[in-house]
Amino acid sequence: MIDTPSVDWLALSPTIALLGAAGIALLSVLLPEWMRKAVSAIAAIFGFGLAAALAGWVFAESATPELLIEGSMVRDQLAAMAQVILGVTGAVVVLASWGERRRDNHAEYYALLATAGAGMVFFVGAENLMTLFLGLEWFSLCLYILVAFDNERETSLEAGLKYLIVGGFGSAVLLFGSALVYGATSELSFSSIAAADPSSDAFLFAGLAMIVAGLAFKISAAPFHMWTPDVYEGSPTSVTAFMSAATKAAALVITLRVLVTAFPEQADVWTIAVAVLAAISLAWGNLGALAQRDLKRILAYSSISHAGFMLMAVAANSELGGEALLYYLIPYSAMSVGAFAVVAARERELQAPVTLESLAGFGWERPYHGIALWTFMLGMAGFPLTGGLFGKLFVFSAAYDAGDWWLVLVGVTATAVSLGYYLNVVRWLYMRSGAELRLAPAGGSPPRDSALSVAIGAAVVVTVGSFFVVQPILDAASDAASALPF
Amino acid sequence: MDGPDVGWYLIVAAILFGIGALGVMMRRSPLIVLLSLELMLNAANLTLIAFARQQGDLDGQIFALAVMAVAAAEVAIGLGLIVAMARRRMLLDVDQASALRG
Amino acid sequence: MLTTALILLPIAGALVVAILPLPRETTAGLAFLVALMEVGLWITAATQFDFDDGGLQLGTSREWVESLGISYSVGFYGFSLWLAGVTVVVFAAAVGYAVWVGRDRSRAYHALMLFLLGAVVATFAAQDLLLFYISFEAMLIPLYVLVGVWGGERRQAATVTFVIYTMAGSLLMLASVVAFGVTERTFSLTEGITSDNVWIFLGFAVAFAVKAPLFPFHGWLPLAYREAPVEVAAVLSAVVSKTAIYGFIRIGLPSFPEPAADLSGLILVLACAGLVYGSLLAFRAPDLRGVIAYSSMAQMGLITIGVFAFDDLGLDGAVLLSVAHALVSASMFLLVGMVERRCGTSEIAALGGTARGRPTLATVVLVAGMIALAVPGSATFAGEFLIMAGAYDQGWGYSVVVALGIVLAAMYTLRVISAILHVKPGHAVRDEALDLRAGELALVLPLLLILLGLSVWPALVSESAFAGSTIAELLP
Amino acid sequence: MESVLVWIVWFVAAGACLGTGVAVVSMTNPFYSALSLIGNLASLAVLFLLLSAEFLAAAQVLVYGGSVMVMFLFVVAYLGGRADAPWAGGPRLLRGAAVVAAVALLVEIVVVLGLAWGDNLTDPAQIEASFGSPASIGEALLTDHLLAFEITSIVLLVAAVGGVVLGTTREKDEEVA
Amino acid sequence: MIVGAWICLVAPLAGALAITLAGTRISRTTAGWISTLTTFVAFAGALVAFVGLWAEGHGDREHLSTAYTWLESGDFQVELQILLDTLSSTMMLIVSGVGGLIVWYSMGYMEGDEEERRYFAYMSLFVFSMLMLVQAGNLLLLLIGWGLVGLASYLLIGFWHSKPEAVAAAKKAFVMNAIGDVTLALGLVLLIWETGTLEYLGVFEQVDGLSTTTVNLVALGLLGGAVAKSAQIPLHTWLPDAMEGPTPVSALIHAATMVTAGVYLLVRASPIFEAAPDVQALAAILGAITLLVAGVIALVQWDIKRVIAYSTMSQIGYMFLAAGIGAYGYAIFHLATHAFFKALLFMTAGVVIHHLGGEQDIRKMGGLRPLMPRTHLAFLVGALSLAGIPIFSGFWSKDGIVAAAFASGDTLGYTLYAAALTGALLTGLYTFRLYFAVFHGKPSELVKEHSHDGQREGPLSMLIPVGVLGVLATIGGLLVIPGVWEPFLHWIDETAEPTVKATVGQDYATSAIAVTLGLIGFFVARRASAAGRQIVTSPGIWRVLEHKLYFDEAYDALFYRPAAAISVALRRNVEEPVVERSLDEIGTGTLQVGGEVARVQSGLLRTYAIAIAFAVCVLVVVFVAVR
Repeated sequence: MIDTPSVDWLALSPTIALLGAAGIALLSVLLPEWMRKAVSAIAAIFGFGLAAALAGWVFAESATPELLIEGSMVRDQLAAMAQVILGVTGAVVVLASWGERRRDNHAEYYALLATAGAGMVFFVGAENLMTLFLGLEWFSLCLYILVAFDNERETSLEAGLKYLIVGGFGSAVLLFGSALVYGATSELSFSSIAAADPSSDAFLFAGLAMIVAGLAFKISAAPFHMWTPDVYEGSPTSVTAFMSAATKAAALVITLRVLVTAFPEQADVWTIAVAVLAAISLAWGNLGALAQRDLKRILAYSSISHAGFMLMAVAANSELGGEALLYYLIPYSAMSVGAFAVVAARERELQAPVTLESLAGFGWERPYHGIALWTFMLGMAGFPLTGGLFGKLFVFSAAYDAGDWWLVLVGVTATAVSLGYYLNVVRWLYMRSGAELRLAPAGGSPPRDSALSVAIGAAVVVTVGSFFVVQPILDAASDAASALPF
Repeated sequence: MDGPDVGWYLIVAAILFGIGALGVMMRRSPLIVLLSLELMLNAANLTLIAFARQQGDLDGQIFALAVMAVAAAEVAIGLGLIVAMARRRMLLDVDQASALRG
Repeated sequence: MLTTALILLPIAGALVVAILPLPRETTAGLAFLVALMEVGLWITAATQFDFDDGGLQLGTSREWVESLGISYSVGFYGFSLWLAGVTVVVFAAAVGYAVWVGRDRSRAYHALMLFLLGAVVATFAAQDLLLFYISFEAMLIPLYVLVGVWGGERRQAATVTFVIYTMAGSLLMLASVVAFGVTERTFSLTEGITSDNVWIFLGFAVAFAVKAPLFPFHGWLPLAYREAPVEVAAVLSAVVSKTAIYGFIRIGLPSFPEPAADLSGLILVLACAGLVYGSLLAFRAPDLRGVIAYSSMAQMGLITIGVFAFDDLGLDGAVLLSVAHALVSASMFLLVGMVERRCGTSEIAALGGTARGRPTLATVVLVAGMIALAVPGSATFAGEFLIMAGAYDQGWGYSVVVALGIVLAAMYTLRVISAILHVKPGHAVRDEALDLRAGELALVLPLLLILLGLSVWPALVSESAFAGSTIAELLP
Repeated sequence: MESVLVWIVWFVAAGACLGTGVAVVSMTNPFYSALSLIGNLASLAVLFLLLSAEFLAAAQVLVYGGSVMVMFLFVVAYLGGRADAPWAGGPRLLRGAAVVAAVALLVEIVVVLGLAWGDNLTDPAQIEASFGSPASIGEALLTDHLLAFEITSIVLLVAAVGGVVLGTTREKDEEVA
Repeated sequence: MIVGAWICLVAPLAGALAITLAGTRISRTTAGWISTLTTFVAFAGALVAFVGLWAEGHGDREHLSTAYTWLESGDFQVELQILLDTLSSTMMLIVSGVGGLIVWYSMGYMEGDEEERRYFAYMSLFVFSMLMLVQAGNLLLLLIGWGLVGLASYLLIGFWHSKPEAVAAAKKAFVMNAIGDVTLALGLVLLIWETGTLEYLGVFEQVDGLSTTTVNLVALGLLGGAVAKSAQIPLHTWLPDAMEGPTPVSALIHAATMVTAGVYLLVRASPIFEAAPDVQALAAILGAITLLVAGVIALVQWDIKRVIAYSTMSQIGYMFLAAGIGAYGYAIFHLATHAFFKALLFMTAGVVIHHLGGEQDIRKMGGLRPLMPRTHLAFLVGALSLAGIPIFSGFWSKDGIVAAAFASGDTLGYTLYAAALTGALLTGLYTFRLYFAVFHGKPSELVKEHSHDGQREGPLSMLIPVGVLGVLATIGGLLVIPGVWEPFLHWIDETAEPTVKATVGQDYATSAIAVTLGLIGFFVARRASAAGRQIVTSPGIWRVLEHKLYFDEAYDALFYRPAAAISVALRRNVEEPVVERSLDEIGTGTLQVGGEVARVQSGLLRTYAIAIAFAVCVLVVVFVAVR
């Protein structure tokens, strides 16, 4: 008889919780139409919440990393912490999605969101090249659909097509790289790859290069980022929020894990490569954002630059770098989701894409949203009273500690450039009168959307809170980073 | 092993990968781009299987099997998208899908 | 505790003002009350402060990020307490002015002003590099909006230029903070850790040079000072610029003794250049604000010379002049605001004889102007004299430049005074414009009275700035 | 003797594989492209067989060549004339860049292969007869790669939902002409 | 005694503050009385101090009284302290006494001016500052007084602020004085570093230990301050312009007190100057040059006050000369008598101007003697005193200086002697040119116009001070009769021991020559006046002199215009294009790059794939190459 391996259900519990939630959401199709949206949304939010809670439990239980199911995945605090971030992000995105004006397919939407979340939650715990690829495709396929979900809107479809094709191209590269690494080491598991005596350096390095490229694609690091602005702009805004925060978080964590666990011997090569990617992302993202008028595109370019910042932490290849990355992810996810949520609010009010011009006077009309967006912009620029400051500080510290002082300077310059557009948003919010608004708001007062307000509030709380409560987060990040063999 | 060395298979796979990549980069019909993507994935599959043979290790074959499923899923979604685009009376031409830019 | 209260009171006040949906006048009044309470709190702090003790006092320290050695650590030295004192006074006057002119969007405005006050005080109290950086940066947030929303016609250009310029400087400082913290494994300033890395020092120096500003980092200055609401310009030139001086004294000298000494020549030359350059431009600036703006730049150059004289005289003079200049510059800007309200412009050519037939305005302008040009016997003179004496230690040439600066100051200040007090009435001056009202006088007069008091007894500041001779430890 | 036979089969299969690959990319009509891909898949299956991957060869033909490509052909047929798109076109620079990029990619991989040739590509491992058999694959799927197996099913489910969501028609936008 | 000195210092300040704070609540006259009375209180205080000092024994007449520490930094500290000694008590008497008379006189002169209160506040401020200057117990306090008198002078010159010339003159005076202030300050800086103190006594004790260079530099700094304050060449151009102020101001500040502060400094700091003999000689030379140049220029001036102003410069030149050769007693003596007769001259000129409704041009005057007999008499006393005619005070003080120059010997001494004697001739010439032009000859239209009124020559408040000063100018010189009775000199000698002393014979011989020259001047002037022509007849020389030897033009071309031009050039060529625009350019440049970046983002899917393919290629190549 075949001995099926024992399954560590605790480690899988966040994934399963989300899959369960997705199942319930999907099954709500069977319910009367008026209930579908509520049931599926509630299922999704509970799924994400439960996943986060379970991940917290896993975190508490996993002081030492453990390989599970024949080395397919790992249960450690790194994965658990990333899962907590992903779970909370997902829950907030569900809240932000509630007010999307969509006539039907609610059940499918939330089910896909939960499934994508499940994929990411699984992905960050991947421990071999196959689960890595499958996890990646798992949530990517969900996202392809979600991006094109507003299929009555051409831009949404266009974004979906672009994401699918370019994403497929990227996956193929990642896959080919994995194949080459497999060929060189005859191993799939990360730790075995590190331990193996590679039969061929050429394969190993070429494969590593392709894996880095494939992951950089998901992180949307330049020059693999070009899909990002288009897809972010075209997607439904809440999906964009999810992608910008969760996808990036998952991809960065797994990048760190792959590089550190599987390729420690090649560190002197990939650290430089990642540092260069970081520098290019910083330059490209910030410069590109300067020329944008559409707020979602601005945020898309900004997310590219943030990818650069976080890659700086990866490039440090140190525990400090790991801590910095994990810390950075928290305020970044909050700010990113929050900013897109505010965009969604304005978008729903105006029934039109949100450009800088359409923000004129917004800060005075809707003080709550205005202050929130202000907070997020300042946070992304690394101003104090937001976690963005500490994120940058830690990332710079890690880079400096690793000897990449030049990268710190690039980061500093990039931040200075980034002020050009972050502050520009604030400028439009407060320093232009609403009379300059070229689009008349669709209705009188905006639709009340308390779910969205809660989402924005949560994002603000995390953004500001992570400034004051640094040490606990850092302790957790430190535990998580120590799961990797630095 | 009889016949050519594994290296020759790999060369075929590499060429196939290149042809697929060229297709993605050259063709304007999304359908053909999708097919080209399949070519690339198949090239990767061939690589995996060749290595599996070389090392006498089944993992590569299992990987390839999973990739087949993924490829199928990708095609399904891609086709769904293309149909949806067609319904919206959008031109099926990737060069025309450039409303999002800048 | 008191220090923390000094920092938190205005910030709490800002929150209250922002959140409570009070009518406009009530909001403004509340903000003014908070600003006055802050003054009271400072006085309490000063009474508890032992000015003969050179060490850190009223200190509080609490771990913040233990693993990196970051802490919330605040406290005052003699000189920083004085700087904080002048800050709260100037802010009280500035907020009072805003109340007087009735700024619109009162809640937002006053919340931002109070927040700014908290940030400036925090900057002067910070005893941790990162805390210093945070408060240094936090000042920019309200300033950006204050200038951008309530400023003059070109406010948006002004505010963008200002913030990007200063941020570029402070980001370099962030890089330096990181480098320092990572190298030394702590961000604390109280542990007496020094670094001999010139590059790290340069990061700080550039940030401070932009903030001060020193030549040639003053690109933001003309626009910002011209376009900001006057009370914000007052705060900007009076106290915000002094954070750079605090930075030089508290961080530049003690933490980087060797680099500071190595680069002192460069900084002194830049400061001298700024002094002469600013004075010359002030001499021909076409508007009142331009004159005050460039004169501020000149004065900041002068103060910097004092700091980098590396001796008792220079440092004491720098602190004394910082305090005095803060008061002078705030009064001058507020007066300009009052003149602008009457004439609608600050073009000197159009303002002739504004003070004619308005004796109160004339007297106040005259007194402020005379102190501004450092007439011997004034507090500004005492500061400048000490700086001049201190600078001699670094080379007689610096003293001569200081002397030149004093002569030029006489030239440009007299030009302004003559413009307002004398000359034929300009086209913007209307006969029906009133003399200074009691309310306006009540804002400027305290500043001037403090200045006169300091003129009678400048030793109050100069001897207690670095009493107990921690100065020896500060000096390289 | 047997070896020569294998060589010949290999040559034919590899040639067909590359030929159909080129055809996929170069055909104007997506219908022919899809047919070429089926040929490609079949020739690949032959190569798989040569590499002792019997189960995969079968799966390739049945699952891939059979069901997936049939679905593809259905869609092409459904779209009819709308499926035709200009061959390539676009800016000349773009075309040139595409060719250069593809060639570069190809050359690189070949160079890497060349570099690795001496390392381990000439001396394959000895394998048992059951290598690649359905039984061995099945066992691996249920033991070492249980997780991968399960995930594959989820991925396929997602694809199904996606197809439904994207293909759903709303009342207002009806049929393609 | 010392209390008297403090009262003397504080009383005028109290007056100034009282007037300022009271504002419009008090009448103009009250303001005038407050000012006058507080000044006389100061005089009383000075008198108390003087008498107290007088009563002290020889050699004990030096008292330092400290109020509190004004400025402190490290080991360096400056106290608010006054030094009461023979020199300062003399100065206190002169300043507060003459000051009190002039302030009193102002009450009549300024009657009816709109802003009288402001005027009296400024006057009191001035008296306070001047007393601070002379009473200061250390050099920094002296510098403060120095600066404050400059301030008061600025305020008072520009008092009539509707006159653009007055405002310009005030600014000029202030800036020139500021130059002097900073050179003085630089000298002090040097002293701080070399001696660690600024207290007179402490500094003087250590002077011997300093290097020659240091002492020379310090002395130069002090001399710079003195030259500027006392309107000596080359920093003299502000004084004639300062005559735009009200006449009593000219009398008090620009004749009797402030302008002589330089002399006071030279005497006060005599130990320093003695240690730097070259600089001291320079002071004497500058004095000599100034007395000649000013005397010559005075010959061509039309403005009654300007003539007197140039004469002031010239007389201060004498004092500088005296201080420069070490005849400190005579320097201060001349300072005192000059305060009397020059104040008298200004005040009588003021009476004339007042009478003629503000006219100052002597070409429009003439024949005033019958109309204003008492004024004429007072003016004549002043003129005779100025010209050094015996009995009158100027005779005793000036001739002593000239004789001392001879006594100092060597080439320099004889040259100075010659210059001083030439100056005596010039003095006679310009003094009587003025006298004849104003009081003799035919009454002009203007005079006739104003003579119809038939009113008195002026209010009592104007005439009494004039009378008092007239008496002082007449008999004030009797305090020093060479060889007979020299109490004044002995008094001053206690503080500043002279380094040169003329013999009685030299004294009287010199007097004979000087008086002769003065009389020659008188007769030449009378003849010229009678003939209706000027003393200077060459039009070329006239033009040069009229332009005051082109000093103003030269300074304008050398300093003011270059500074203004540099300022404008900096703004046009550096500030706007480089500093301000560089940021814009960086900004636009960055934005342009951003635009390019966005352009690459063409929206074409294939571009994206190609970018990825290339990037992968590069990565692979690099990785494989460096593996």
